[in-house]
Amino acid sequence: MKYRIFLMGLVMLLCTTGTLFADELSDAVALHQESLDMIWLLVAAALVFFMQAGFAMVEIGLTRAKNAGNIIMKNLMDFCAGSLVFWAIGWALMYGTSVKGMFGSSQFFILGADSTMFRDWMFQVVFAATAATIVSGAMAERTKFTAYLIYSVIISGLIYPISGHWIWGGGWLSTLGFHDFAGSTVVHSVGGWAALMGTLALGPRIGKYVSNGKKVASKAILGHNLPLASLGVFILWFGWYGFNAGSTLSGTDLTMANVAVTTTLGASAGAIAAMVISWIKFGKPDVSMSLNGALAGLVGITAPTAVVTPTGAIIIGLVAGLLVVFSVEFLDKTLHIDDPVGAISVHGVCGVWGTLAVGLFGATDSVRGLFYGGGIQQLSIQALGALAVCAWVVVTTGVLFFIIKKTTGLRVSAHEEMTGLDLSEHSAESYSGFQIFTNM
Amino acid sequence: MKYRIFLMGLVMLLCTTGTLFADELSDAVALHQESLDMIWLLVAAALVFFMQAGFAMVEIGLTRAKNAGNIIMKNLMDFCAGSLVFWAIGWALMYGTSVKGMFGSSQFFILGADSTMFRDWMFQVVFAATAATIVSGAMAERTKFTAYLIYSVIISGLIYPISGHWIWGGGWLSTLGFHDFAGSTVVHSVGGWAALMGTLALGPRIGKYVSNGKKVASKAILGHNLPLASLGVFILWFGWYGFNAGSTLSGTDLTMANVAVTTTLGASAGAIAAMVISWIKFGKPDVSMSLNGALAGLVGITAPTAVVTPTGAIIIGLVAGLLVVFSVEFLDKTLHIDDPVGAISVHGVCGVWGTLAVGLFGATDSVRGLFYGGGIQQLSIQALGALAVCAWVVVTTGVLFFIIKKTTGLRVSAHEEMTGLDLSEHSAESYSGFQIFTNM
Amino acid sequence: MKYRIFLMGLVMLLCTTGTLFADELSDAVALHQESLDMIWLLVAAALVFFMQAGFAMVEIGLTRAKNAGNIIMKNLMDFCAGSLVFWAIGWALMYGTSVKGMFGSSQFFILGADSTMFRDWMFQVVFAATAATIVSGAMAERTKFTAYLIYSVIISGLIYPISGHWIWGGGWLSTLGFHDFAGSTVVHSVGGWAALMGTLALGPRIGKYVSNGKKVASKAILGHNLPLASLGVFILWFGWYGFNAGSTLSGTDLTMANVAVTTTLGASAGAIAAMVISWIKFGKPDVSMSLNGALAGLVGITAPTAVVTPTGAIIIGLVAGLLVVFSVEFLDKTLHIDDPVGAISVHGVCGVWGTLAVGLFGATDSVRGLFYGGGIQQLSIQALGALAVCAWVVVTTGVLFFIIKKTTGLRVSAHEEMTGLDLSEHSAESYSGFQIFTNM
Amino acid sequence: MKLIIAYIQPEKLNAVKQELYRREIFKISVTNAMGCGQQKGYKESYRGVDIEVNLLKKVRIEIAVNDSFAEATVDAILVGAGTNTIGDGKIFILPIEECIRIRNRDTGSVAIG
Amino acid sequence: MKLIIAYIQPEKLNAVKQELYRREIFKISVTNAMGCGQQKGYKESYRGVDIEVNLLKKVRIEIAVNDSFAEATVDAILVGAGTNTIGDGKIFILPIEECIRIRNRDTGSVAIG
Amino acid sequence: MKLIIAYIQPEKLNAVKQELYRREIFKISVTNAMGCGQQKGYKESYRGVDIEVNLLKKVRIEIAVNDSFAEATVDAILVGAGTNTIGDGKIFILPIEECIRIRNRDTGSVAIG
Ligand SMILES: Nc1ncnc2c1ncn2[C@@H]1O[C@H](COP(=O)(O)OP(=O)(O)O)[C@@H](O)[C@H]1O
Ligand SMILES: Nc1ncnc2c1ncn2[C@@H]1O[C@H](COP(=O)(O)OP(=O)(O)O)[C@@H](O)[C@H]1O
Ligand SMILES: Nc1ncnc2c1ncn2[C@@H]1O[C@H](COP(=O)(O)OP(=O)(O)O)[C@@H](O)[C@H]1O
Repeated sequence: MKYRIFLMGLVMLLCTTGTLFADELSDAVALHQESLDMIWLLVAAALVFFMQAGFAMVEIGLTRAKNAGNIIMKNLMDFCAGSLVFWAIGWALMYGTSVKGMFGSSQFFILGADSTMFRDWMFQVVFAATAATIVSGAMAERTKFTAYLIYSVIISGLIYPISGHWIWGGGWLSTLGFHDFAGSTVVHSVGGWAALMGTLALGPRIGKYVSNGKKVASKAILGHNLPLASLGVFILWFGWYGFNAGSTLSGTDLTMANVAVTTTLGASAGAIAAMVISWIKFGKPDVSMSLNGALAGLVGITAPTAVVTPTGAIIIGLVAGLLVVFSVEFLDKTLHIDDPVGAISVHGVCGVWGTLAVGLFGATDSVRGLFYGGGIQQLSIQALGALAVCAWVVVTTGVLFFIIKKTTGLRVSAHEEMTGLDLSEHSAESYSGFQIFTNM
Repeated sequence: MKYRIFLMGLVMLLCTTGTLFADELSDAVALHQESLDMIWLLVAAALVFFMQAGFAMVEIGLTRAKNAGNIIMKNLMDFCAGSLVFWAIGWALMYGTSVKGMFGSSQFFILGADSTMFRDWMFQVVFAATAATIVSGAMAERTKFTAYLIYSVIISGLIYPISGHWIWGGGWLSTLGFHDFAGSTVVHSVGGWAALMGTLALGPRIGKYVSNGKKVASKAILGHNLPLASLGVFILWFGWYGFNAGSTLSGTDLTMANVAVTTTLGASAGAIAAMVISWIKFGKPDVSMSLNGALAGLVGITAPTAVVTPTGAIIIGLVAGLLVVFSVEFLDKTLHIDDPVGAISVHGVCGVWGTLAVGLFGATDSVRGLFYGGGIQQLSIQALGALAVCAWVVVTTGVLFFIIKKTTGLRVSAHEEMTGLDLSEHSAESYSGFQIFTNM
Repeated sequence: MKYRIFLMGLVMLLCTTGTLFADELSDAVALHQESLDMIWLLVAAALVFFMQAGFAMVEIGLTRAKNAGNIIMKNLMDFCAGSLVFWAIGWALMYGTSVKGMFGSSQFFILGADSTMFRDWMFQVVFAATAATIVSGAMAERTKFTAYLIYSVIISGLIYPISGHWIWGGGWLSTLGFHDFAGSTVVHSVGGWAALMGTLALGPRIGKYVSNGKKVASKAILGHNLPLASLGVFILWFGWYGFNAGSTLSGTDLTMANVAVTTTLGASAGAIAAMVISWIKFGKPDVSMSLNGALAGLVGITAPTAVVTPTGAIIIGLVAGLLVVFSVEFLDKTLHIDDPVGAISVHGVCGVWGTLAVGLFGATDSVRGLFYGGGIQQLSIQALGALAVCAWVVVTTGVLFFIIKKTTGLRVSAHEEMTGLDLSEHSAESYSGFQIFTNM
Repeated sequence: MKLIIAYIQPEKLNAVKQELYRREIFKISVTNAMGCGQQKGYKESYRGVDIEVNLLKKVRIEIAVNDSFAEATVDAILVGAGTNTIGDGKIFILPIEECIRIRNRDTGSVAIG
Repeated sequence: MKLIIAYIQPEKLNAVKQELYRREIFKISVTNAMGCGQQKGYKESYRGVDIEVNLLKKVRIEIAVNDSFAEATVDAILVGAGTNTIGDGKIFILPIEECIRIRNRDTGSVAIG
Repeated sequence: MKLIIAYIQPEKLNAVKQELYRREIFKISVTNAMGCGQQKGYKESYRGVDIEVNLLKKVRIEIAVNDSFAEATVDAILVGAGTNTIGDGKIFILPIEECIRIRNRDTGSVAIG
């Protein structure tokens, strides 16, 4: 009996300490899981935040010196105002309890957030700001600063979160199986189409299109600081590793390596394609086009990044680089739409391309594209999503810019534009002391 | 008996393999804990290191072209010299065995460091360098380079570590319950007050204050490169995610998400407040003030970042943005203290504000502020800490600058100042070939 | 019997649940191990990618305004083309199955890659691009763009991977015990020697060496944008934390802290040494030399970073800073080799120095240098490796540049050089509107 | 021969060039200048401090012409740069004693065009 | 009418402007220039290589005045820019044959002021 | 006294300076200019859109000399800047009525050198 009790005791002890020990251990392991997600998402969020600097530098570099300070203010303020409004309502509309798959409706002011929700808000707010900041480039050098503040708040707080809800917030498009890994549509197309509507509402910069009797000639208005523009592109590319790889949303989803590789190859292919095409078409490898090509490749690979092979990524990038050159030319020379930095082509056109590319090059079990034996099923869903978001943005921003135009006004006066927005909107000079020819 | 032995054996085996297995597992889990801390702190340290670039760009951008090279040298060298002196004595004074809570006294040359201590030194050295680099901005465009080297070494090696010991090194203020999460006081106030003393010792730049008979008029001396200044602010903001969120000092402290969110909202609110106030006061939204506002919000949220709610963070940021505009104006127009980049206002004034804000908006169990039902207990400790550090820095740097003035000299000659420090101190030109009006 | 069965059952149960539980747990722990490696390497890879921006800014800043756009194109395209070629063959030659320790021979197009291989490719591609981009700086302001594209593809795709295989791919040097932790030889020397051969093949820029009768005088051709150059150095330093600390290749190798510390101290010491020497030699602390000094320190510490003490790191950095000043002077004034940014001295000379320093300052059990009681064993292996790689690169790039010279041509015409490569190679202007004196 | 110096608003340079082309005057030199005239300047403000900017950006044109072309040149500038507003600028006419084309050392009237 | 051209040290521009204002001369044009005179330049060094900088930064002033104002203008420049040191600069006086105000096509003495 | 104004190719500035030194003419002022002459400009393209650049970068030289030095100065410029190609530039000679050295108020021929 003694012996039995001893045996039982031994087994008991074993169980208890084992369990105790295992409990501690499994608690630690669970915490590590959360920590890995946390670290990964926060680092990624910081990288995506840094893309604001990239956008600012690209836009400054590709426009004229007399508007640089205004561009700084726009890029700073769309993030600042955008983050407050995304805190107040944007997050709630995007990720709150879904109302029929159309928009979220809870968690305003992210009330009651725990560390997980704080983490997710942090990662999402930097995406929301990106969508708003894209518009800035296309409307550069002639938009009223107050008008800019108004529409950028509305894009970050209303327009972006609602279509975002459809795709990432559990809304109707996600239910259909629409796949947009890191936001070719959610972020870039939204920005691109808003940029298109804004540019249409604004009209071209003075001196951009000159009519010699019957023919309208498109004139080049040179960017004033290519080194800054290139720095901006490098910063954007750098940040894109957070943008895409961070969109695994988990620190233990090892496909993040896949994502990083396809992102790298897509961007590289985009830059090369744009350079080659510009070389063929214009006789010389164009600097700013090649920079745009890298961005085009990045935007294109953003949606399919997690579901394509390296080869797929390269093809997607090449097409994006090609598209961006033709699109920039078509918008400028044929449609006479004046987009100083090429935002509509880079983010709108290549955003759609990336979205469709999922349906063409998807190579995983769950997302299989046309070229990988998946039929046109996925492709049609992708097309539907791209279209729906396009329609949503075109209509809402159309109304938005119309109202702004009729109320506060959207565009500065011709004199203010000629003087430059730095002086007219901020009574500042960006390069005090430098001798700059301002006759253009 | 056989049976018993068999049973015993079985249990034994179970124990042994279980333990063995558990040992391996728990070793792995322990290593992961260390690795998470390690990765988090090293990434954060790299981000904080990058803030050196931010400080350099802000200071370059907000001063004149003729001094840009000198500013580069100062910002490079305060880190380089600072890191060597922080290796030799700074770390020891800050984190060595405490002598009556006043200063540390061991681990000079971080002798015998293991990977944990290497990690912590790495994270701390970038903070020490930040404190020193703040001073550079306020004293820009007129300080002798040798004098700069001397005082920046002494700040990183002596002054910063000792007050740092009080708060972060287990010294007397930490014993009292003083809370400064990421360094509003430890880093920013120290930099800010040293900047104030330096500016007082130096006097204003030539041409900054012009006396027309009896009234002294304050003249604007324009910064020459706002795009670089804005890039600097974006870099600083980016690095601040390492500065604040890294200050959890642990990769598994999930409050890092909370920190990232309040940091974002505080900075945004600061920029908005500064823009709005400058708009109201000066008629136009001022670019460089808005940039300062973002930094003010960041400095303000640095101490309370981990213990406040998002709403608290926004209020703290708004007040910081407001404070920075009024403070810059007050220093310039009333006190005639010439601080080219606004370092005293951003880091000194808003550093104190952030420190006090802990006592007002603290919303956790351990740190509860006045507005969250915590009485004035915490607030008084915060005030005491802010005051003590201010007194320490004012006295020590006061003596330091006095000695420098009497020995090597603190300021370049009027002719050197007019020529610019690039030529006079480094016989270099920063923008060779560019036509720059240098008559100011 | 009942009792026995009960006991057996109990033990069984214990075994099963324990095992089950342990299985889940150990799976989780294994995943965490992989995730830590993954996160660490991807973050490090992103940081190293960002060094491309650093190289671009340094090279732009230290050359003339009329070539800035060309430099942008080179730095963008060497990464883009390099990443495609490293995908196609570079990786395979470097890390594929070794053919007698000379080169790899499998995994072309990284076919069949899993997440681990994707991760490793990502981390390695950014290193390959670094080697290529180094050459760009030394050959700046006079190289044909097409020639540049050709040779940078061949360096990234062939020359770099093969010598890389010897050291990091399991090749003959690694078998001998050659230690190059993060690439002083693998990356920097390769870049540096290729730069030397390129510069020799090209000849100096027009106006660099002027012959007054019999004596050849070396003329300074000033860089046009020191602020950008300094930004580049800060970016490089920032990225170097990924370059060196990431080279632990594991997120749980805690020596990464050691690496970060020695990297910091080495760089700091390098900058200080270069500043002091330039001060002594030229009478003033030279800005661009001090910047070079920081880079020299970084290159020097790259090989030994994981095996030296902080004190060792400081000495290595000091010597590197000293070497870079003397080397720049010697190349320029004695050999009349025109290296606009000092790439040969920084990467070639200090790369060799860093490689040898392993054999002098190595302080671990496995790598013990001369000064730490290890005899000359390690030192000789290091010397052999440095020599072998030098020979390999000098011969292959020598042939390469010779062929390019005879076919497409390596250098632009004198007229194109005087006009500037921006106009002649890209018909673009980098600073449109700015008044720039271009008579040099 | 005359040297015609004109200060005009920077944004009028293109218009002036076009008017000159119409009158078949193809030679012109341009520099960046800062001017102070009846146009009173404006107030910038930087960090809350007012800056009185009374040196405004102008473009300085120099055209050397034979006497017979002087009137047409002046006319082209007047048409191209004139907007009837303060700040339009000024034209000064100076005598030239000699003109030499560096390329072929032509001198006088033949060199100027 | 005279065209008064002066090269002065950049940092003296404000002083010269003030002296001109005092004498009620409000019109002035300024350009950036590089000059080489008795002031011998200085040595910069860049990466250890000496650069002999003998083109120093100067400011070039142009003031067109009626003959009666010429003396006052020269005096203002002398007072504003003179420091008795090498490098102070030079004043050149050239004849103007005609002056036209673009805005209203006024000519001659009335246009110059 | 004469004011010699020359527009030359930017890259010829050093050569011109050397030729001037040889002839012991040490005083010279230089400005950045844009010129339009027989050299027809070139086509840049930016983002696929052609830009006709017909204002080319030139350097503008001003040298004030005593009458006896005028020929040597012109000769120096011709030798230093001449390459027999279009775009070489022009020299204009204007009369100077007075010259004053700011430093010591010297006037006339003695001031110019
Ligand atoms: N007397 C003068 N001397 C030199 N420059 C002058 C003179 N008068 C005018 N200018 C130049 O012409 C520019 C335009 O003159 P302003 O008086 O503003 O024009 P307007 O007479 O059409 O109002 C000035 O900014 C200045 O550069
Ligand atoms: N003969 C001249 N021709 C053209 N510019 C001159 C002449 N003499 C002087 N200058 C200009 O005036 C500036 C000052 O001349 P400098 O001889 O240095 O002054 P100072 O005679 O007071 O010593 C020179 O840098 C140059 O720009
Ligand atoms: N009549 C003129 N008036 C003003 N500037 C002129 C005139 N002719 C030539 N220039 C200046 O001289 C430069 C060279 O003139 P250009 O006709 O190209 O030289 P070349 O006669 O040697 O071919 C022009 O770019 C312009 O700046």
